Amino acid sequence: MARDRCGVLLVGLTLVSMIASLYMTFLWAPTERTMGDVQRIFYFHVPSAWVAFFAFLLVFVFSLAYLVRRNKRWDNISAASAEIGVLFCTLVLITGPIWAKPAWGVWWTWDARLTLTLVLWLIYVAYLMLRHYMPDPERRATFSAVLGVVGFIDVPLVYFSIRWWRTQHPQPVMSGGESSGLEPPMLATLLVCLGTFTLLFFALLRIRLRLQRLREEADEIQDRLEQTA
Amino acid sequence: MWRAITTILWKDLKIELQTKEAFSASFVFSLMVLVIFNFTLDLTTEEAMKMGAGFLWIAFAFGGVLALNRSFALERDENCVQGLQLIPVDRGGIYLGKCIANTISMLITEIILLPLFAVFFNIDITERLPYLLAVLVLGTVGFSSVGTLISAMAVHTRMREVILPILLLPITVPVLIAAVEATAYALGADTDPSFWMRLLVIYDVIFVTVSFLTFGHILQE
Amino acid sequence: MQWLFAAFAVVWFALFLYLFSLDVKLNAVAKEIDGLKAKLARGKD
Amino acid sequence: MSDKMSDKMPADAPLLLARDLTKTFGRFTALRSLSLAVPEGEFLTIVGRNGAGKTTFLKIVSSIVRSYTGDVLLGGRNLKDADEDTRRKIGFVSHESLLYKDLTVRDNLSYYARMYGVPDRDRKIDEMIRRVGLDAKSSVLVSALSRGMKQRLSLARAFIHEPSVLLLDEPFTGLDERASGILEEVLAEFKRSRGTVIMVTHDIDRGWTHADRVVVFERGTVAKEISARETSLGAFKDEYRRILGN
Repeated sequence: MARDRCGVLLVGLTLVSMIASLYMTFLWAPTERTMGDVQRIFYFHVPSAWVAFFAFLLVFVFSLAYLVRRNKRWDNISAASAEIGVLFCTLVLITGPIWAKPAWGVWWTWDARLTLTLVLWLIYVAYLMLRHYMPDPERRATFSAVLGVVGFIDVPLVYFSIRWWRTQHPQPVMSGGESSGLEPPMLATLLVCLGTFTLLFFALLRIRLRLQRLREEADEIQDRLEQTA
Repeated sequence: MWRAITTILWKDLKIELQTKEAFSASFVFSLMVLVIFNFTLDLTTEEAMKMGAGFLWIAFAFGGVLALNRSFALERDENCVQGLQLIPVDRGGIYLGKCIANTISMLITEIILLPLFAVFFNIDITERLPYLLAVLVLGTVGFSSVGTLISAMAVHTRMREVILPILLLPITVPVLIAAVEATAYALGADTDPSFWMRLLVIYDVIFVTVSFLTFGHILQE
Repeated sequence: MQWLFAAFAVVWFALFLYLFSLDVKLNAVAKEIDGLKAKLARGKD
Repeated sequence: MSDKMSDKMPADAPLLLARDLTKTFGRFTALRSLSLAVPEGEFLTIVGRNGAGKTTFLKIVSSIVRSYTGDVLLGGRNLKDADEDTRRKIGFVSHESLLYKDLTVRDNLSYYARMYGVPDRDRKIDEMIRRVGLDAKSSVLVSALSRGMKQRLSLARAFIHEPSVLLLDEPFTGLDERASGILEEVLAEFKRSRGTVIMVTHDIDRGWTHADRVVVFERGTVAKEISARETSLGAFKDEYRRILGN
């Protein structure tokens, strides 16, 4: 019962802060001078990126926990978190070009952050594929935990290599970088949106975990059925 | 531990000498990649100088994937993986033996491929040869360190030939970037490779260590 | 402005799609559980 | 260190002690808090239908499977943190040969002998090759051997490090007459030298021949223990049929 109330509270809070974020993003925040309204994409592009990174961090933490403790719950959380992380990572990769095209005239630039996001997307899509193609649940948990650890340790290395690579292969400099000259109301809007997306992440995670719990329950009943038969 | 490393190494190299499967597959495939690059891009020597490092590492990476797939496929026949699980040695040692064997087998392919590359694209590889060889070794160690670990996972999946490159290539992005940049310097480009060499060393150390520590989990049932 | 709304629509669409797919799966599993429970109850008689 | 451990052990402590073993594969429970003690020198046969947990039990005892709940003590040492010397005591034969088909007969044995740290390796390998009658084939690739020869070589592989506990998983499956003969011979000799054997088999007659005790596994636990010395094979078969029947 307490669990249910907690869930309702989480969803309610998410909805309220969603409305607040929508208001702030579209009506309250001032229009950026050089880019115009398009800059408002920023308010859900950046929080999506934050949620994706946060989700992959959780995958790493719970993968480590699984390797040490071998508790199936940790594996479930890793799986759910990776899936939602990939969802938000995809959103970053879609909203990025939609922003880049009107603002800079190109769909894609191999800038460090965008490229890192793309590589991360590839790593965690591969993670989900590994899970999908592993028939044995126990091996699946162990292997994906190892990959969750290896993949995350790779992140800073990918980042530094891409950043250094960018400095050696200069492309036309994009005017108005993502965080240049952020006015206080803009910052406030961004912070509220970050909060909203984080809440949204946890709400989705709860639903995803409930799905897994029900799945296990179904398997358990099936097991009992087979035993009595 | 030492015993496990040397015995695995001895066994894998002996099998490779007998069958030459990893070598022939990866060598022919890498060669094909180089030839196809030449056809599809039709480069002048100058352009080839600029992009040669990239071609070379694409060829190495694709060939390496084939060699790595083979590495645990041969443990799968007759359930030899169970033999690995039974033997009373440190499993990190088994990893290191496998990793060294894969590195050696990839390096042999690469070193034979190198002069062919020089001939095909009219590139002088002798100018900074020791440097080039150092890059080759560091890059290959990085590639096979994660590759050996993932190859051990991939044999237990459905679609195992496909899953290895899909898992491995994104994770080795830093190695590939660093190796290409450092190789470009070795082929005569006018850049500073010290950052890339450092990155390669760091990557190698991190991933050999992480794989060494986690391989026991992969091998157990 | 239309760029902004395009991006906005994509985010909502993706979110709905994901929630919808979760909902479908949840319903399917719930149904499966009900079916299995009924079977179990029948088996015990 | 190991001397101290054995000092602490009471004299009649079993060589192998499994306590409360539980192992699940996803939704399938292979072992349900199974406990079993095997004294030194005993020949134990485990029978039971498919999926009763027999093979899983052997895999845990041979430390192939390492994630389970419960404990296995071998000579007083917990297998979960067993050192190499403890694990070296175990020999394992299954119907899979665990041989590399692209290595020669001799190299296969040499590989396992090195891994187990067998002293005086070359002499030991020669002896094993002679024992299983493959002298003429020692530098032939395993892929060129017949199935029966492969089985014989697999026996040599399992015995190369002179184990004191022998685990057999359906060892007679697919063996030709000569290989079965050699296996019977080896088992009889192993028993005489007070080696401990745990054999999993479907073949009740063969399993009965050497057994001191027969254990029936059913749904992951021990359903029945029977002393082979106090019961006749016929009586056991009736009992077994009754257990499988319900």
